[in-house]
Amino acid sequence: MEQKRNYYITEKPLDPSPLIQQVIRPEAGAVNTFIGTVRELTEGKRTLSLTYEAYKSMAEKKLEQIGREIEAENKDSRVAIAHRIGKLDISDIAVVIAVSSPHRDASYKGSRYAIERIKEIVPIWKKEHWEDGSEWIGDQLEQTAYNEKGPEEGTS
Amino acid sequence: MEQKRNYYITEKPLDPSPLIQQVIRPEAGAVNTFIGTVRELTEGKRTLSLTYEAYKSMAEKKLEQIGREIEAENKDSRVAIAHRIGKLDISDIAVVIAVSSPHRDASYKGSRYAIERIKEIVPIWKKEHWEDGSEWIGDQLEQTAYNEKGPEEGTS
Amino acid sequence: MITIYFFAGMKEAAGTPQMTWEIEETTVKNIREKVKETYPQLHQAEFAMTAVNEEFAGNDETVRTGDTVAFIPPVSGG
Amino acid sequence: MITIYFFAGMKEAAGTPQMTWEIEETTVKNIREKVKETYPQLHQAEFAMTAVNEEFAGNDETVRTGDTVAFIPPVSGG
Repeated sequence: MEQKRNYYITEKPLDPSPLIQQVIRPEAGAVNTFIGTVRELTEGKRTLSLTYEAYKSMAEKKLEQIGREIEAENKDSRVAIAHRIGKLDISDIAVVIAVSSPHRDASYKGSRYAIERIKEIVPIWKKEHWEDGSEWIGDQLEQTAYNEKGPEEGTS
Repeated sequence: MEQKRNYYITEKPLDPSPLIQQVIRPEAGAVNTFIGTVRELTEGKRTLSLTYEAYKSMAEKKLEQIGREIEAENKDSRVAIAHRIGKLDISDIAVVIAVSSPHRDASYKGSRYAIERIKEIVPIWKKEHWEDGSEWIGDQLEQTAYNEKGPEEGTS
Repeated sequence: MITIYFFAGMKEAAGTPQMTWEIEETTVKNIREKVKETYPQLHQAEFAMTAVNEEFAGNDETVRTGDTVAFIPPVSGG
Repeated sequence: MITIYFFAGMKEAAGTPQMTWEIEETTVKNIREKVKETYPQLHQAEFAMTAVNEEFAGNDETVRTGDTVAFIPPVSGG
């Protein structure tokens, strides 16, 4: 059952609740959850739908690595992350991150770290579909794309 | 149905999902959720349970005020907040905050603002029950309690 | 008549969640005095924050018959 | 045999999600060359990040038979 794992890629609709439940525990008083959904407008352009593709086995390892990094930084944090792939419609949930910790500071910090890190190291790609075409986002032809890319302005 | 409102005080167990659903919308790509749960240990002392009491009508107004403050700061944010009252056991959810916005920065900022503000202006009180007694937290007898209190180290 | 609410530790110390005062018009400051006269054990009435009709209000605020006044000890929700 | 994976835009440009190379031992650098020979349209093979056996690896990394090499164009999840 993939819902029992803390780090997974799935083609099914994502429900934040089981991920939240997996990190709630007696020692924790705070759970921060970040949910990325499919936004209709990006820089004024209307998105019809998205397709996410993943190098699934590596992506799950990298999600787990991110969780370990957060737990190494704050040993009392617990992390669960799931990312959906396949075709997503507007407002569908693409990613859910849940980080619990005894105090709220660490939960916010860990959750924020996770979403930034996902956008750096997890092999998942997004294709945007518009009325006039579609494009893989981030898949630039110029080598400089790696160095010059600013904060991702994708789904979240 | 209190689950259809964006700001409410309830005696029933809190489920984050309906609050998250209430702020998801096509314009938003990010939802940050903060969940405060009952922590077993606070400064080494074992809590058995908590009792929350609220000045319910005013508390709901103040939760809504906090939401309006966040939406005034970032007009594209949407906010939902619920707080549970009555007797809560370890790991029970005491508060759920959900803030959606087009980009993730504003969702984190709004969610953080909400929990800090709740601890300042919302008339809700917590009584901790330990093996050797119980006490209303924050309900100090000294006037200085208002001025000198640092960051609340309550459930979250 | 003005209705005065107590919560949390103040409610327990007063032994009641509320009291009433038959008066046409007064101030928050006078209500603090009235509460201290009625419940001498309620030390918090001296300094706890107050709300009139569910909005925070200071000592000089006028309170009229029909209004509700609540004592708000330091909050601890969240 | 080494298995080489393509994803997203590279997969579409190659027209296939993978290719194989019958060789005992080589380097990531040589695999880039091999891919460019096989699919000249795959400009990204020049600079895309690479992973060997699901871990990021640089051009000097040795690749042996049985290993998998993946081209990782700039990611855009989240």
